[in-house]
Amino acid sequence: MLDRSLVARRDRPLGAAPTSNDRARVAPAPAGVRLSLRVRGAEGLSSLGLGLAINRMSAEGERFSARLGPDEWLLGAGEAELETLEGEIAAALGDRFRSVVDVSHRNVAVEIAGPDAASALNAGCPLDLSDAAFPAGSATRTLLGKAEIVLLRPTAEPLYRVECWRSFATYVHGFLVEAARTA
Amino acid sequence: MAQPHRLPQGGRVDRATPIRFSFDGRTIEGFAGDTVASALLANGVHLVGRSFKYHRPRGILTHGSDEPSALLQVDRGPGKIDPNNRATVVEARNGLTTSSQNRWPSLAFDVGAVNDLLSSVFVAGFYYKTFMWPRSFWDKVYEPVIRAAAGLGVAPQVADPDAYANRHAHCDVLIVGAGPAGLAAALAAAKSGKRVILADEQPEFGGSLLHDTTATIDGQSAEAWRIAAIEELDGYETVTLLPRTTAFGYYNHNHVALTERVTDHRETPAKGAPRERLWQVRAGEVVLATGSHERPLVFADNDRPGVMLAESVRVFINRYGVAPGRRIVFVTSGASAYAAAADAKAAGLEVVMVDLRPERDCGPEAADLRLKGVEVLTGQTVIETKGRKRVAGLVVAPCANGTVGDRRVIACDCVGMSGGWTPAVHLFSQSRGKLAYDEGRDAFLPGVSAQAERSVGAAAGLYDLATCLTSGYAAGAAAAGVAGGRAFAASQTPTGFTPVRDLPTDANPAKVRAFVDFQNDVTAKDLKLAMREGFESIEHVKRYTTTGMATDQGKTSNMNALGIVSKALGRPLPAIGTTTFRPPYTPVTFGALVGPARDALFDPIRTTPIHEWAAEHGAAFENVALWRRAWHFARPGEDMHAAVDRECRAVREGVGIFDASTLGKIEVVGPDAAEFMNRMYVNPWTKLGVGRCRYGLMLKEDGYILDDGVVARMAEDRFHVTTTTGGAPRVMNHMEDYLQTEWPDLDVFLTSTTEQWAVIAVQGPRARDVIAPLVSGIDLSNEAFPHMSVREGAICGAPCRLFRVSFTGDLGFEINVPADYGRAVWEAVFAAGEPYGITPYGTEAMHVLRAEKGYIIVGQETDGTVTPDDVGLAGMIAKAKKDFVGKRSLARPDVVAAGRKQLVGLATETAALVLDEGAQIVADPGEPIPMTMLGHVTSSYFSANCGRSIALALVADGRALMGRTLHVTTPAGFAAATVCDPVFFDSEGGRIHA
Amino acid sequence: MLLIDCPFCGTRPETEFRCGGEAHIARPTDPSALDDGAWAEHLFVRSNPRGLHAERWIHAHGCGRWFNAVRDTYTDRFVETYKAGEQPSHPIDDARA
Amino acid sequence: MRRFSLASLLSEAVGGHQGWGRQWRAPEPKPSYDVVIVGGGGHGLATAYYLATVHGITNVAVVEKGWIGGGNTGRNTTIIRSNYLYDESAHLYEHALKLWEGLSQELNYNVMFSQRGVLMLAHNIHDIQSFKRHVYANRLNGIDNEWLSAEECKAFCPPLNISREARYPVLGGALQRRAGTARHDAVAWGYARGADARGVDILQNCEVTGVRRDAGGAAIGVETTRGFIGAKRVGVVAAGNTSRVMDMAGVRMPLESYPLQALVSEPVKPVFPCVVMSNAVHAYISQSDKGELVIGAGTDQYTSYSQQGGLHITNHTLDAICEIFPQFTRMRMLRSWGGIVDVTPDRSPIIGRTPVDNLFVNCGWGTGGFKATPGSGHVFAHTLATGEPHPINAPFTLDRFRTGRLIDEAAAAAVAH
Repeated sequence: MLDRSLVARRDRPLGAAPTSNDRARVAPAPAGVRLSLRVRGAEGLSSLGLGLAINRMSAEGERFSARLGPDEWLLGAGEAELETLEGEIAAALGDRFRSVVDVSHRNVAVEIAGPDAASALNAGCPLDLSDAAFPAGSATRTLLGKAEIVLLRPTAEPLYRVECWRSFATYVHGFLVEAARTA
Repeated sequence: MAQPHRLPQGGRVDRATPIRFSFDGRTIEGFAGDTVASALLANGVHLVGRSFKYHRPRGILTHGSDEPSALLQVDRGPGKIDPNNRATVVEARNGLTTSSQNRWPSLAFDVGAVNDLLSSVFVAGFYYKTFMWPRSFWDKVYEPVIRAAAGLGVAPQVADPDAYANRHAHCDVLIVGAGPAGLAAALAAAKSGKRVILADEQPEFGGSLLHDTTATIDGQSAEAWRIAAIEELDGYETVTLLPRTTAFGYYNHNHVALTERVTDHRETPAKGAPRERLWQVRAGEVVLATGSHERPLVFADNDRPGVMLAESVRVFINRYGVAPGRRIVFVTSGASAYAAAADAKAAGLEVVMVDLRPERDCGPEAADLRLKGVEVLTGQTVIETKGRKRVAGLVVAPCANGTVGDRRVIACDCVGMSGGWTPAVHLFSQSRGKLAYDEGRDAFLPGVSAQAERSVGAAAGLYDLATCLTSGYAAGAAAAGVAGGRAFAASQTPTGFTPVRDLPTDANPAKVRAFVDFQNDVTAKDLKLAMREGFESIEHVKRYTTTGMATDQGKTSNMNALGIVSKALGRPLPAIGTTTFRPPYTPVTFGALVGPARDALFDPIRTTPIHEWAAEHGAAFENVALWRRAWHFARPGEDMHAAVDRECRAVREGVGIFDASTLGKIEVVGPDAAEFMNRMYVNPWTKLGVGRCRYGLMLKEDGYILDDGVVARMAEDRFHVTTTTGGAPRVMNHMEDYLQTEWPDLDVFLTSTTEQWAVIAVQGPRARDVIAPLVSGIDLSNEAFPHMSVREGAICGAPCRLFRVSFTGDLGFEINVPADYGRAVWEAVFAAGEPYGITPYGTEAMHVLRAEKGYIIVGQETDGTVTPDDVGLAGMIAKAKKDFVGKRSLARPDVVAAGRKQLVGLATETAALVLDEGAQIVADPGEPIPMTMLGHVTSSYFSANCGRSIALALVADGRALMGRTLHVTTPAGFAAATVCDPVFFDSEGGRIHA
Repeated sequence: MLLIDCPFCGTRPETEFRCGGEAHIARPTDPSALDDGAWAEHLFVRSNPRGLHAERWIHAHGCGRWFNAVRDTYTDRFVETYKAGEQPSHPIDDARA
Repeated sequence: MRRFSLASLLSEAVGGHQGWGRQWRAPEPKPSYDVVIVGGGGHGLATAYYLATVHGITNVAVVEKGWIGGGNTGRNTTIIRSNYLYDESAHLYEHALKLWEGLSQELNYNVMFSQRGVLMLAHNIHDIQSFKRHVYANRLNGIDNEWLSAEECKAFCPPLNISREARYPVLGGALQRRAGTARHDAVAWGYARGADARGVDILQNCEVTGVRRDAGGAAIGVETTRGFIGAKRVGVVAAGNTSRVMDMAGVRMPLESYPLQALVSEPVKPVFPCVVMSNAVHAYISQSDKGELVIGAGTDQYTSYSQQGGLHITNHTLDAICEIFPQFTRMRMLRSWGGIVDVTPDRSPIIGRTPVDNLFVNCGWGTGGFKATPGSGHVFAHTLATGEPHPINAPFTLDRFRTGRLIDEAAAAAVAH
């Protein structure tokens, strides 16, 4: 039996070095837990953000819930919270039919923050990111250049979290760095 | 003397900041704020280029983006050289190197000008009538000569070092054009607090106000009003001001594309700043304040350098402080040129005014100008210009009712001509709005809008300053959804003109060359020839003569061409049609359209968690869809074939390790999951036990194979589906489509887990020995964990789904671990395997190993026209199932008919010969062409394990041809090969169960 | 680039969507009961009108839901969008006539 | 018909070209014709020309709603090649290519057919397999096509970037040297002039509004904006609008109409010696005899009759072009436009009979109809003249969608692993 420490650290695709630019800072976000929750008719429930409107999110610390579609939520939590979160889902949904799939390793997040963050995102994201159209608490799947992303804006700060599939992370990160440079 | 034609005062140029650039090797001095054109004129340079066909000397016709003639090659530094820059648009600055185009050996002495002497032969469409004989001369002589003569400037030769940016933007009101109407619209819209974008192609906002120096608005000078307006707009946080930004495309649903020139005008651009930025604006409402273009007059030799548009003469004087000539003749059929003449006179230049209109049709402007001491001739026509490479005189004659009187030569060094105005309705037309011909204004005006759009000011045919302001303001307010208009008091604008076509002349009409399209050398005579030959639709005329198809896209020529055709055919102008305007309004660099999508950002390169390890261990990679996969691991001194042979042998003899992470994976979850799988795949799934796997085959509804892959049942209501690497998105989409739209009643959800799992295939007789020490919670024995089963447990402490599957035909496992653990587990397995000589292998060895077993690869053995039976997989089809996607199509007559191509093996007569994949197969190599082809080779390799080459092929009725010798194409002719079973290795299949 | 009103997410740019062709062509419940002509008709024949067209779209890079739309194929203007399984508020053929 | 030649051109030059007459007449419609062809594009005009010249049927009208050659004939990127995989397609396009090779002389109209070679780039191993399959199949069909290494591709097309560092490196290419381009408008005009000279009436600004059928259901003519025109046989060759016209006859078609975009750059001195196509990165490019780089973009994803597509299609095309030719980013797009292409389920054309007697159709050429123009007209003329398909178009039936005998070139090139 090999030492468990071999896998104690998660090997994330992007290096840790942040890319600094005063007006749009791009940095990989730390790893965490991500669950894709699919369930129908759960909007009446209040826990886990199930009551959120489509394309809205709630966030507290590392925990967040983003409703990406009528029956789809992306749930996030700190790295050690997988079982806790699964437990909460079970408690909230009982034996209601649902699909819970661990996508913690599928998703990679990059953050972009600063006064030009939205402009930089708009180099590749076709959405209206103004405060009126994409206020604090917005979350949606969309595009960044040629990659699909989930774009999250947890707070009113000009800070966005861009989640993509792991193999697109290099592209997404590179795109944001270039966009921040030329924004 | 430097800048001998710079006026002593006036203009918006910064006389405190001199600049220099070069033109054809000569140093040109100018001031900041000059365009290349204005600086050239300040230095008395009028001859700046040669025309496309006849190589006629050409000068500067206009002052803006409608310029057809003054096109230059511009060198902005290493790698930054490009052709066809309009001198009237390029902002002059230090460090530019400009040169004229389409001339050899020099601009002044151009050999190509011989074409001008042959112009009586080189008429419109002449090339359709000749160059056909002898036939062989076309390829060898005529065409090369024609092509060598074509083109203007020289294409860039090296990769462009500049960067280009892209920006998606949204606003409530987009205003295109910041002339008086646009500024007024912006002021009104901005007040609403809504988001406004105001864009103008010029470096400064103001449009005509920049040179209409005598105008007043609301009691102040136009300049003071302009400055105040811009200041006010700048004060709004909700307003974005975009100078140097051309709206070039108006697409569906108010998607408007603009290109912003960010750094070309700067000597030392900010670090990282892009050369240009493409703005893709989605606007709630659009206000088009795009202005209008002045029309040239059509008379003989109207293309002589020094002949310009009247308003452009005014712009050069007022905006740039440049005298385009010392003795200027204005020729006009309307009022606006009088303002130009008055300003020229005021600047101290000699001026003569020639009005084509009879005295009675001239407004008060004629008398006003006479009062200023200018000679005004009315009721004239223009016969021709005098001079060679610069106009030296204008020949005019009185003309009434078509009768031309005595000629008079007016000596001059510049002509300012005006044939009236054409609203710039390009964007309106692109928006698919309907144009309506307005006889009074002799123009097509915006009619019915197709999108949320309004045209204002000169773009709507409104030329009077106060009207421009009022219409602009009203449109801005309406676009912003707020009530309110306001009136503007402004100085009067001389407006109105009499439409003229080609001017009456006393010369032999067959000899007169009066240019309509300056760049493409299309004359009025050419248009008439086209009509004589039956080209009557304006689109036909355009295509036959090439009028309007030059880099200016006919901005100065379209209305003249239409008018001449209309007059000649005696049909009303709208009956001739107007050309549909297409993007772009002015030419747009490819770079701006590409934006950041270059090099690493052209297309994402998808890599697996094990990619870096493979790179560190000498892997060569191949592209598969967006993925980069390890192809083989050649060691130093090995070529690819040696490496693949070694990798293949290692798997059969010991153990190999392979990165299969790119396989698509879908988690199918729900109480109806098995039923859903039954409908999507040809196979049955209901009875597949939990913990068991099955090879699944999926068809499109047309019955052809879409994809395949191993599917594991993780729980009663949960399947772990795998797909091909390239097929993953396609399969997911296919399944979602049926699930959501055909069977929404099924309780099933799909989640892509392709990237959640790293997949490490450990294959070979020693596979179990290698992984056994690392795995916990799973009994790996053959009995407890047989071939085609799956278990959940842990490896190296990481959770894993361990598959006992094989794509090699040997004992094998596929370890699925969460991706972040992929590399660590891979390294652990690799370390554990070292005692067994574990060998990393790539996709090429994987292909060989599976071909030895006759396993198909979708996309290689199949191509979108192949059924399960064609590849010998009809046995997969669940006979009991009434329906699944594609089933019905398998029963179509030509799908069940004999003669379909079937998968077989091919053994070459020469064992070492590896056939080409894609090689064709015939029965009789002696058959004359066209030959009967029986099929083609789908896969072909040298198999070290078989000690010979092996091939798979699709052959018509192939299964009936076992043992037959067929003939296969090779680069050297046909090679004989025997049809055989597609399984070349371990045909009993025992190894897989070891 | 079209602007499409996803019934779940609101208006979004076309690049987030994939078009699935003509709408309201239900897969037969028993394809084997169809003769070859009828099956080919189901698979391949499309109304392809110049004018109003009911078509399927999926908000692929959004909520991932298939829905339907009525669009004028001459002006490219959308008349309406509605959820899968629903019918347009005005029958297409009437509106087309 | 006044013969075109250098001599006639020179003699006209003396007189200021006053002596040229109409290249085709503008007649009034007759009450009826032996054959009415709906659609005055290249294919329709070629059909009329071959009806007259090959079959001696001259009582023919070509009915065009706008101006001839104004549809896809005048909107395509003019690529001509015949290196198709399947025998059916290969024979059809090779038939056309052979006609192209003598077309200027045959029509006495210089269509500027330029056999500058079409080079199709292979960017991955699948492309290599697929292209070699084409090369071998073409050769056995008597069609020239050859495999080139990356270096040979570069030698044939010097602007090509063959760096191994490229996102999709060029691994080689398939070259058909006899392939090339032609002047699209001239093709329509040349056929019109030739057909007209033999008595065919070309009726422009004449839109078909209905197809009249007799009690037995057979087509007997077309209603048009210039009145009813009787016909013994009606041939519909109305690319982009086939579904609409066939709908008038009550025939529903396996077609969808998509916008297809193309663009040209500003003209530059010769820089691009051939045609280059890249399926993997979705780009094709050549240089016109005027010096413009002619670039084909893709279709939009939705059906439309607007002749207008989205900017993102253009952008993606230029991404691809500049990936293969990075020196072109400073070139400028001069003009872009859209056409409407009819696409069949197998992307191959339908040429032949319809369920309505005396009504024939030639449609579904998708993005590749221009290259087939002479061949298409030739075999369709045969079909209209005899009522039966020419052996070359016999496989291209409407019925193949029922029987499953599809001719799917695109599927044969499908990429998957």
